[in-house]
Amino acid sequence: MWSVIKGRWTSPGLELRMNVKNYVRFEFSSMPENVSFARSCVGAFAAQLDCTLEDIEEIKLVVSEAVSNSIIHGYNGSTDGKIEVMASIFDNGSLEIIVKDFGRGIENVEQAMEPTYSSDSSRMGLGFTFMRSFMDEMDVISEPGQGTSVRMLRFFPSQNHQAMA
Amino acid sequence: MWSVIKGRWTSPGLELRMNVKNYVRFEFSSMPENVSFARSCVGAFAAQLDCTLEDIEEIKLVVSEAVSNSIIHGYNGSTDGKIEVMASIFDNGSLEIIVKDFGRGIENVEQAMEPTYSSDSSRMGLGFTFMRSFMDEMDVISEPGQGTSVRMLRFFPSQNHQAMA
Amino acid sequence: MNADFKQVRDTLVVRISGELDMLVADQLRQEIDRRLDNTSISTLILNLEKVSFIDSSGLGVIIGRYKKVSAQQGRMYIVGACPPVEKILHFSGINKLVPLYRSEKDVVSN
Amino acid sequence: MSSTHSYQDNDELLIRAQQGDEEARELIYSANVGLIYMVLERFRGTSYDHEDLFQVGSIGLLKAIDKFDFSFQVRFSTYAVPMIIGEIKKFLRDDGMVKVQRSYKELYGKIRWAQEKLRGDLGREPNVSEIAACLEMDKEEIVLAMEACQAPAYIQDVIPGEEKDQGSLLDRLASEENTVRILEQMALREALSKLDHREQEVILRRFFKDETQALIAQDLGVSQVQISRIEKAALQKLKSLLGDQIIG
Ligand SMILES: Nc1ncnc2c1ncn2[C@@H]1O[C@H](COP(=O)(O)OP(=O)(O)OP(=O)(O)O)[C@@H](O)[C@H]1O
Ligand SMILES: Nc1ncnc2c1ncn2[C@@H]1O[C@H](COP(=O)(O)OP(=O)(O)OP(=O)(O)O)[C@@H](O)[C@H]1O
Ligand SMILES: [Mg+2]
Ligand SMILES: [Mg+2]
Repeated sequence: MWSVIKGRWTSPGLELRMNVKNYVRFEFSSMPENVSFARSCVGAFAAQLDCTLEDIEEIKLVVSEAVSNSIIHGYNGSTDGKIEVMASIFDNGSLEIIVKDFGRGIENVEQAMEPTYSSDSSRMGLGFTFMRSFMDEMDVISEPGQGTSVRMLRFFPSQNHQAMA
Repeated sequence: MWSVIKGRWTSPGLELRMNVKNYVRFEFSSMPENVSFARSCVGAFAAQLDCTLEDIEEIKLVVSEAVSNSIIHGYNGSTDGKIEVMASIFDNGSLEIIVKDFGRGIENVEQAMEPTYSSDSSRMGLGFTFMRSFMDEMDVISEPGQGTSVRMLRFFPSQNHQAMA
Repeated sequence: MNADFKQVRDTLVVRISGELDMLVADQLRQEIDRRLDNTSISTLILNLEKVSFIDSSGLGVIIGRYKKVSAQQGRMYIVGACPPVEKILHFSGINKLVPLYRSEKDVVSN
Repeated sequence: MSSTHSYQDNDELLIRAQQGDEEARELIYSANVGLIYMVLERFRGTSYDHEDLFQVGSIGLLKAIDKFDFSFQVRFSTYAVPMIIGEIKKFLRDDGMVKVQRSYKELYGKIRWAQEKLRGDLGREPNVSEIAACLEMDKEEIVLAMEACQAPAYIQDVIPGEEKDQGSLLDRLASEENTVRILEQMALREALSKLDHREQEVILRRFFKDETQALIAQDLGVSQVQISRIEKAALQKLKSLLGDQIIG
């Protein structure tokens, strides 16, 4: 299933870094408790990269936003939805994170991604803006009634890569 | 697939705590880097239980042992095997951890579980002994050529449960 | 994992930091053995102050080095294990073979 | 758009501010300072210092005031929020490293401190959620921060020096003879692996399963004398491999 999604997302730039060095895929229920669990796990996984602690804090932040969105908006707060997270490290040191739910989906993705737009008047509408600010690439694929996938990519040029470049 | 395994393992005592409150399932490749990832994640998940830091250390240890075994023995050190981990918290506060590989399997499970038995002369043969010592229940299901599943259970009576008992 | 080696006469001090699991066990084993094989060492001190985790793979490295050092009539000590690590060392019984001390100084003064 | 916001987009004030009117600049700043708080909300529970983040966020907001262009055709907040986030991001990346590492260390110390304190207060080992509540942190963060073993503090404060010989494995395994036996078994296994198959089988059955030479001979379809010979040769090999201390 993931490979299909990957296929759809493949962009010319992406092909160069398509060699997956390591990956983890996990699945959990849409309980609010799992937000901090999910961000900690992806943080622990990202620690394999040549990155600093604040890079990890940032990764955790974006995972938190995406997973919260799936719980709050995708499943409307119901706790028996399923959320999948896939994190991959590519040969060139980039990290791809995909957060996927099978919930309500987004009608108008472009609007949803606007800073301060929220369908919920009590929220701030900053989630997507954070994801976009802290990651190098972000795409959202959503189908109303089917669910939403957020794919984010961040490039970590390693010390070695830099030296060689 | 997991439910089948659970079915096979169901014991009279287990039925009482069959209500899953929260779960996480994850899958990763048999790379040594992922051992620490796996134990951190299960440790972070277990933090939802009413348990102490020491309990978490023990949980991390048993996950480390089971996942290391899958990599070292199950896949003979090859990094392209797949490992699945499932952790569930039940209503009564018990934690079930299942670590599953699709590797070589174990000929003689009873012998393998003996303290200090190892098929590798440079190892201590303590992995299973640690798992058994730190968890309240442990079962191993293995089929030569098919793989190995280790299921462990630990009961964490919560402060509240204790007070009520 | 990171291992820092320091040799004073025939004493080798290995200061390890990080998590001592299967990921790092082989490398650590090799690095220590290279020194045990190439120089005459009668005392091996493993400083585990900065080790936050150990499992049976790490214990295997320690026991293996103990065997090697004792075969050469040497001695081995572990210093600075933090409580979670110390607990595992006790649990496995390694502390009965390799004495545990708080610090490198404590080994010297004993 | 169903979203309502407590701040206001005041075009006129913005124009005046951009023309150098300090008072208008201040007014527009305070009307939108809520945006900074909104952004900072996301960093709650992280190891960053809020005071610092607020300062940096303010710089972002002021930059947005100065650079906002009506031709963008977006609301001021839509423009300002990414500026604020961008400024904070820059700050974290430029300046964060040492700080965060230090704060991880501090965090570790704090967790240890809270654990000790609660142990005293409660008269038992505190659980993770109690420590988390005490420090206003995520439980998961506590678990992960413990991986940053900061030993010096640990040793002075925590290792009480007493022997903690508890646990079932220890009782079964950790007596000195047992441990030595573990080692011997390891050595023996190593040595056994150097024997040929038939030798291994004879030794294992004779000495580990207590079977008779006659039985083994029958199974293998050879004479008992042959088994005896194999056994003798195998023991000889083992002795030379292991030295005299193990098989006396
Ligand atoms: N997984 C999802 N499923 C359905 N709708 C979503 C999902 N993620 C985002 N949305 C929609 O996109 C909008 C914008 O999301 P964003 O995270 O930017 O803001 P928010 O969640 O509303 O507010 P905040 O993140 O500041 O709490 C949401 O209000 C919601 O309508
Ligand atoms: N997942 C697995 N697949 C195949 N064989 C296994 C698996 N797990 C354990 N075994 C077998 O069981 C034996 C005992 O395992 P155990 O973890 O107790 O000891 P060990 O791994 O050999 O040594 P240590 O854990 O002390 O490093 C192993 O030597 C191996 O032969
Ligand atoms: Mg959101
Ligand atoms: Mg093992």
